[in-house]
Amino acid sequence: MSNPRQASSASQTPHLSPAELSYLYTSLSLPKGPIRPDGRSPTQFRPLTAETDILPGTNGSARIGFADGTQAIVGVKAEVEKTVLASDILQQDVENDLQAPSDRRDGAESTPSAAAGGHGSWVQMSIEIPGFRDDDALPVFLSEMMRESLVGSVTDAGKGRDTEMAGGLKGRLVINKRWHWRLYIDVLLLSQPLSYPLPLLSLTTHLALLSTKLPKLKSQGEEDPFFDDDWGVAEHLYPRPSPSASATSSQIRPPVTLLVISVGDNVIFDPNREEISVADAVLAISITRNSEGQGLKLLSIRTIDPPSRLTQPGVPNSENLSTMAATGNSDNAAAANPSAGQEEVPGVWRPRRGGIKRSVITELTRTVLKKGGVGEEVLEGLEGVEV
Amino acid sequence: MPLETSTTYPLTKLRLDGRRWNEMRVFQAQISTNPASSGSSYLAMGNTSIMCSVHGPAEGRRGEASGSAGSGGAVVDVDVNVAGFAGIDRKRRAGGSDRQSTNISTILRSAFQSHLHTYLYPHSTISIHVSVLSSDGSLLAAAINACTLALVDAGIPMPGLLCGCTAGMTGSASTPKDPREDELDPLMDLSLPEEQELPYLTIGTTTMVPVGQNNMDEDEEDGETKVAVLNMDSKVHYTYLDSLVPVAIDGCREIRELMEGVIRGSQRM
Amino acid sequence: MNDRRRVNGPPGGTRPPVFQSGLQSSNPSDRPRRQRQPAELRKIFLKTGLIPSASGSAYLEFEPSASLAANRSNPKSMIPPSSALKLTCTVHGPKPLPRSAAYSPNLVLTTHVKYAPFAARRRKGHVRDSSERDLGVHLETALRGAIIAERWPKSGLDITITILEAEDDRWWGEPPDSHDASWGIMNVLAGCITAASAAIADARIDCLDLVAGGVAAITEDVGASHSGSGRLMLDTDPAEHASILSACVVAYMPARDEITELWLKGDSSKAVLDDGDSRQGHDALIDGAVDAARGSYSVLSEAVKESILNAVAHA
Amino acid sequence: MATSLPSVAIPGQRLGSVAAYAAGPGTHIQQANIYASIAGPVVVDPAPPKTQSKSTLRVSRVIPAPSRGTLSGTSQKPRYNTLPAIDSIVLARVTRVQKRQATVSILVVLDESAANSDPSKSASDNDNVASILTSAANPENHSNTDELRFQALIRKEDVRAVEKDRVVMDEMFRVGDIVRGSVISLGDQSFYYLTTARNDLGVVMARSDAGNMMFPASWKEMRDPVTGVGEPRKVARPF
Repeated sequence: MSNPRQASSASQTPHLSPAELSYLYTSLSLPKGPIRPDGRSPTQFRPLTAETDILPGTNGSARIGFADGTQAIVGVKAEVEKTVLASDILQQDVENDLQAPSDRRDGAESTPSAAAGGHGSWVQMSIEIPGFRDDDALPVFLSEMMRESLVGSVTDAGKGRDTEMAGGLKGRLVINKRWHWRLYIDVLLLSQPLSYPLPLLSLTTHLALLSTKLPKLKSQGEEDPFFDDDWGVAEHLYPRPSPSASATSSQIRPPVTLLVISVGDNVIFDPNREEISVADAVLAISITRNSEGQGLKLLSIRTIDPPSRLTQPGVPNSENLSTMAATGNSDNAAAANPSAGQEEVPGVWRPRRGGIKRSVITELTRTVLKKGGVGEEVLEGLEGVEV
Repeated sequence: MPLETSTTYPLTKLRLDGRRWNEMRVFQAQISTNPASSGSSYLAMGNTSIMCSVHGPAEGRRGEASGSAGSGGAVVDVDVNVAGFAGIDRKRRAGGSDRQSTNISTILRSAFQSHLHTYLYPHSTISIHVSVLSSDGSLLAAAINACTLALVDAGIPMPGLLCGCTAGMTGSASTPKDPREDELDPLMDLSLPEEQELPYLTIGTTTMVPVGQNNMDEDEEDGETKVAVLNMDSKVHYTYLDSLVPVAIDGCREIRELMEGVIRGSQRM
Repeated sequence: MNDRRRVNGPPGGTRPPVFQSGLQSSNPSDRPRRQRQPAELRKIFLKTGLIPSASGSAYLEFEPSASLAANRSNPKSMIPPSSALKLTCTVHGPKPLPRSAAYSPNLVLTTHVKYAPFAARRRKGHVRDSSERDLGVHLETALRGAIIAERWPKSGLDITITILEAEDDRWWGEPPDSHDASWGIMNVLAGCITAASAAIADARIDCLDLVAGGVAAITEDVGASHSGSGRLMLDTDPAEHASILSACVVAYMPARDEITELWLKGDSSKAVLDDGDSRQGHDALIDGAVDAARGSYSVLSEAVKESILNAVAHA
Repeated sequence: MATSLPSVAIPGQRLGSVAAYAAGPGTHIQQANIYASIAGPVVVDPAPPKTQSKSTLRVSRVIPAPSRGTLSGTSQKPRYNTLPAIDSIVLARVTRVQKRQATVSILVVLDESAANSDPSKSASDNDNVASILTSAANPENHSNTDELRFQALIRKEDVRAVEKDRVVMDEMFRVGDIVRGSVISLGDQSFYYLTTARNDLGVVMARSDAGNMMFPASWKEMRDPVTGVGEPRKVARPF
């Protein structure tokens, strides 16, 4: 199994020789556009099959499989839970005494408490990857990354439109002041990941959440909640646009997280395992549709440690120990420490060092966010999936 | 008060989900579901659904290979993972596996270790990964069936299909069976509420595929059936075993026919 | 996950009781306000080489915000003043990898970030929780880009950070659970990065450059008349801002002008920039975080230089 | 040229261009410039005369000792571990002797620069070598810190240069001996490989069965000064 020490890196250290890495890097960093090993264009995604609502025992579920056989299944379960405030009694006083410190943007909400706004901890995410423990760095990092954009996507401009989604996912989970839904998102990867599993998991989670239904509430106001037994009238967690609404008003959808790498001056989307192993920089960018319907909104960016930093360096001929056995002692010391001695030699693989230039980050996000860019393409593709 | 089989069955002669005593739930199965593995299957018995993938026979890890060098055959490695969303309530656990999945994987490992022709693959490992997506009773039986299908898909030789089924009694069956007025019926293929209420057992049987001169001899088939797995965690008076075991074996036979249909119907055959 | 090996304290918060009389005096105007300029950073105390048993170590402390310092010396309400980051970092190694580990041509970095149980308002357990593990991964990413790992084959480096006092996520006078976004963790990460870089330099591990952490955020003013008035602030103390829309941490290497770690979250689209500034919100935010990192770099480089000069003088 | 050099450098500080200097340890090259990669004093090693090479710029890992003689500061000076590299001379303690190999754990990597230059100003980071060795050779002191030290192997064929096939490991090393060896390979995941196949390499310190520190008697024998009993060893030539 994989070495847990290196598991936090973008995936396991690739088993490619320095020569292979160098070849791959050169072809991916060609100035006229990269040549990818599988012939895709830089922004093209791998083909996948998707289905939703596959598990009757869950509130929502989805399965996505890549052609290479990596499959992910996401099941969403919701439980009703009592809203526990850190101090219930104090809460009352605070509400009376403080004239609602205007720390909420919309003045309509008078009580700035979890009871109204929802709490990020109500969404729990756990990722199971074969060969990893639950608390290994990779699953923890992945779930924090996806959860962060899920709870963070507050579509505040709910003016006149879906008021139900006004507080984002968090707000949707509020039943009343004392009760809320708790959402468990369990992600199951069916085989060891062949590439960094982030896009797969994110897309699957997206579809599962879209298909998630909550039973229809029959109680009103601050009553203890009870629900309609008829699953047929259950409501979607992410409400569907009513047929009467104009076609332009698109449905509010969960965010997606895209994986972008930069190699040389090129920007490459949805890298496979080999491509990510020569990346200069790896970014995970979470986006969602802007609440105004058009355009995209950036939710979060995270750098991911590129596995290229852990690769084995190639040795240029000029420094090959076996060809200079006759030379003196001090030269050998320099050769054993080649990074001090030489500038990068073309065609010889060096583990990537250093970070990302700011211009590269700008370019990466621009490619995702621009009109007609990759982000829109992905979201449109997902909207094509029948849920 | 929740409905219970032990109270409603004597009145209606129907189970809670409307089945008769010897009726199985809807059986659905598919093989070659995951191209990344050597063999894979998806199996649903009612609301119990399982995905299973097989890797290997492949070179075992260094430590294991040396340990099993004496046996000279392949090592079967089973890993059972019950998804958090599989049950009615979401299962929370602190990493790793729980008692139920460890138990199932132990039974599966010993069953398939002796069932497969492991001697054909010395110093290698056959690893089976079982993911329980939805659990609604007869989990062990369904896991046996899913593993068999995935192993067939992986092309690993075995003497016959290993099929599992559960059987239970419609009451607690704690007193000796009274042959004159016996109001308890055996049940085939239990669902989760029934499992929680009633005593039940799980049986896995295998039937040698007739070869040679017996090939055409249809009647001989039953004579070749062997019980490979028998697991029972609940308490029942021994006199009722007589009625439980045949029902479970009947279920296994039924499932075997269904599974043969699945294998024949798949495109790879 | 429960820690069963130790006798644990109460699971809830460890806040002292707040009495009615104390509460009455607290009104929203007591909320601490930022008295620094938007681009002005808090002072940082950083010293290396304090832990003799480690091969490298550093201690870092943020100056408490001015308003809070005043509040502390002359308390007007019972609401506890906000905290300021204090953390220690130790570096152990390079040392041999454990026998079970595979051959590595590079230095294998392991990062542990742990809150002391008393570091935050809410007691932290002894077992690392997911946010601590998450911080560890962020820190590892930030440092691995700076370290010249191929000079240390077959060896491992353990970086352990203990957070003695964590940054608050919000003003403590606000009703509990009013915010749940953990903005304080981003300041903590920036501090971790700066301190770890100093400790690595102290341990004489080859680095491309010192790497400094910086935070910038887009905040909305208290009582903003109209929405869409997000202002870019550097080194935000979450207690001083009623509403933080988005925040960003970077790990930045000034000599190469490169970012090794970037973590941005929240809605950065509402940033109001100067006229003629055509950058998008998130770009401005990243640039702001880089400026903040430049500021902490000046402290970092002085601290490293000072420790060297001290060593030379005492040798 | 030398005036532009700072006296101490911090990582990421530009020191000079590759046109003027060659990059030594503690530096790295970025876009034709030499940058410091560790914090420490900047040292220029002049090029050997009558060669074409440039002087080498390096950042020292160690603080230079002041004018010789003052021992006050040295004892508390921190030690910075240097990794064993190929050809570096190490001192190691024998932890296990098998038929084909001896396992040792590396205590000290001797600084090459110090070894080559005149010993009076041995400003190596290992100047408390003596104390390390005496404590290590002390049987009570065999702590379980071996996990924290680099492990190495001396294979049977690497013990001595002559009569390799007649080597009996038990007559070469005993557990607890201190051996001076030279690294021949970084080895595999767990072990470095050492050789003692030179006159100046081999056992430098050992205790006899009686527990007394022995002195070298010949290239293959050490003797107990109290009992007078000799024990076979692959002995390093004393300086």
